[in-house]
Amino acid sequence: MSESADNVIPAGGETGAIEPLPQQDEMPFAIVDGEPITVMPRDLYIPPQALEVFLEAFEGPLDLLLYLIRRQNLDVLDIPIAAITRQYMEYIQLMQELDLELAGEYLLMAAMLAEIKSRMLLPRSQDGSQDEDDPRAELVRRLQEYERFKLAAEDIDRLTRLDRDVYQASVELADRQVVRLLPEIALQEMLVAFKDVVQRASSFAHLHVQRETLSVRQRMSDVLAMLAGGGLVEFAMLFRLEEGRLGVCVTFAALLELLREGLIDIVQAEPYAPLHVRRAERAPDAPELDDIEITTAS
Amino acid sequence: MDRNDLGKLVEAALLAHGQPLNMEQLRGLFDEFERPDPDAVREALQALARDCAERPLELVEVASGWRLQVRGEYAARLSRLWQERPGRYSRALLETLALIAYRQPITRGEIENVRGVTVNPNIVRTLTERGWIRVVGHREVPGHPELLGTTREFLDYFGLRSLDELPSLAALKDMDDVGIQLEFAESVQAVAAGEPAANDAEAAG
Amino acid sequence: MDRNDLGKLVEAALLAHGQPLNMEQLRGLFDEFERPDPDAVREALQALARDCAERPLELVEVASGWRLQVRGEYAARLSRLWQERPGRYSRALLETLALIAYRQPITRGEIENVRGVTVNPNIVRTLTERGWIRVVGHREVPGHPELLGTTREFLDYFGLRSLDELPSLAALKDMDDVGIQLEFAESVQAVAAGEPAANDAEAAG
Repeated sequence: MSESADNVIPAGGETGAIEPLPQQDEMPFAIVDGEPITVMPRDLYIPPQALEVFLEAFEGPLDLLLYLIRRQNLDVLDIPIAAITRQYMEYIQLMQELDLELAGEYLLMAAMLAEIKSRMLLPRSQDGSQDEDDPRAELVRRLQEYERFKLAAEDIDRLTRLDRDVYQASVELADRQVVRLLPEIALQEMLVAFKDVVQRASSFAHLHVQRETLSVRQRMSDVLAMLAGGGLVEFAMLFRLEEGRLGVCVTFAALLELLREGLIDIVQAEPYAPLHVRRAERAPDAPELDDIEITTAS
Repeated sequence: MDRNDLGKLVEAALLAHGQPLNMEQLRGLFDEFERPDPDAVREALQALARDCAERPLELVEVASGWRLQVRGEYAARLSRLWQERPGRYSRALLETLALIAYRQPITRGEIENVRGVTVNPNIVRTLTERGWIRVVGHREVPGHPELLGTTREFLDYFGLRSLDELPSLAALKDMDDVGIQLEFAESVQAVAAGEPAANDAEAAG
Repeated sequence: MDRNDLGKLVEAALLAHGQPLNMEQLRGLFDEFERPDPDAVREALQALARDCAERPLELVEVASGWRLQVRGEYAARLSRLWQERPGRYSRALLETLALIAYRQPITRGEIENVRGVTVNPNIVRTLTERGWIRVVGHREVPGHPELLGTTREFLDYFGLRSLDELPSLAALKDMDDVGIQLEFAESVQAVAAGEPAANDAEAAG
């Protein structure tokens, strides 16, 4: 492996690669032990055993190209396409020799580079608009675009990260309980449900309920609840004067309805004694106590 | 590392870990050459416990070490943070509730006659636990079936002052499309609603 | 509830919850009749942030609300509490994440176009499992490819309130700006060439 590396790698580091830009020689490529290195090393300055890892570290052809360009301090906007293409091809060849799984994208890029190179050889127009049809334009755009996100990825990696740079502060809560929320109902849901069930019972006409009846029905429940104890309750106690005439009427209608349904008894010990009301205690076979709902409904 | 710094590190460790830390773990935060002795750590823990007095926290020692916890007096209020998402009530429950509201007092048998299916006992239990219906009496027929009616909480929940504010069946019958129903229901709620409904929902929870 | 009590409750809630809490959640700790207005809550948060100065904590606002966190200066030491080192993410994953974050909604194909390589399905799966990205829709082109976007958890995790707080993307330069004349290009290079060694090391690493 080191052999093949030695064979191929020097090309990657050939100073020839930057011959078109001799001024680059003034710039150090690297500082090693404080000494500026101004000549490209003759090899990849990576231990051969690390070579495979190194090559695999590229995130694709754009990444590799960018590396080749940046390594030589070249501007992405003005790539010496011939030199870069040659270096690129040498890496590709190296990868193939090392039997690295070479994604098709690398070969596609190789073809693209070759095409650009050939177009660069064609004579340019003289009208000053050559930058518009610079054959490198598309490649430059892609390289720049890729580099932006390569840098953005590094930025994201540097962001303050939970569980690495900072930790969520948390403590237990003594006597913690879980509160179970109850489902909510909107009024219209219930109304729609009612309408449906009544329609299904196909008894709309018969179930016709008037507004007043509802408060009577409510009051019927209230009265029954007041009688729940089983004892006698004074008739007058069931009325609340503060409700006014309407309230009294509603209560009275409720009492009549309860009486009719056989749910209460009204008793009087003797004439002119106060009336008392209690829950009905009927013979279980009382005929009028058939299912009221059905009677009303059908 | 001075005492104050040690105290802060101990607090930081307990808060970051969120679980009890024992002496070994606390001392393990340090390399051997700088490791505080157990007494120094205990002192830092005591100082931290004192600091907690003016904060909603307390330092407790449990089987697996020391742990910072929010004091129990906050439990009731903070438990709201772990509320489970409410489910939805079934159609059968809505219909049952509606029939009880409109036709109270009513027995299960009567509800079944209208709905054409038996009433699941869970529905009646759920509605009772919710505080929306109650048994208001028994019909004096064989079996003495319970008569069900709605409660004041029911009215409060729906923002009604009385059952009168429910639309009559006739009005419901005329409401053919949902749009009208919504409009109507909203106006009923708008008129009737102070904001007791929200309170009740909370109280019920 | 006086200001001091409110402050303690807010601290207790943030610590007990162990996750960010937003204004609605903080105010939801109270029944309606006693609920503090947002300004009062914000004031309590500010006071808490000041208190944190002398403790190992800091209060930060992230996408889902406010969070109390142990300050970064303790991270190196506290990392000893966990056996596992915090995950290092590959460049491929971070680049994919960056593209989704800055270019969302974006399809895999679009990510591939920029990166020049196919997107490894494992990366998308890892990011999804982490809760950092999700499918936000489908592009109306043949195949209906999934459109990916980042989540609030992503912002929370990286301590951001919104995508606006991401570091800005490097500007694209136009070939025109540099000029085609070699001399000009040279001088730009001389100025722009910053730290070649560092670049090389990074790329190699």
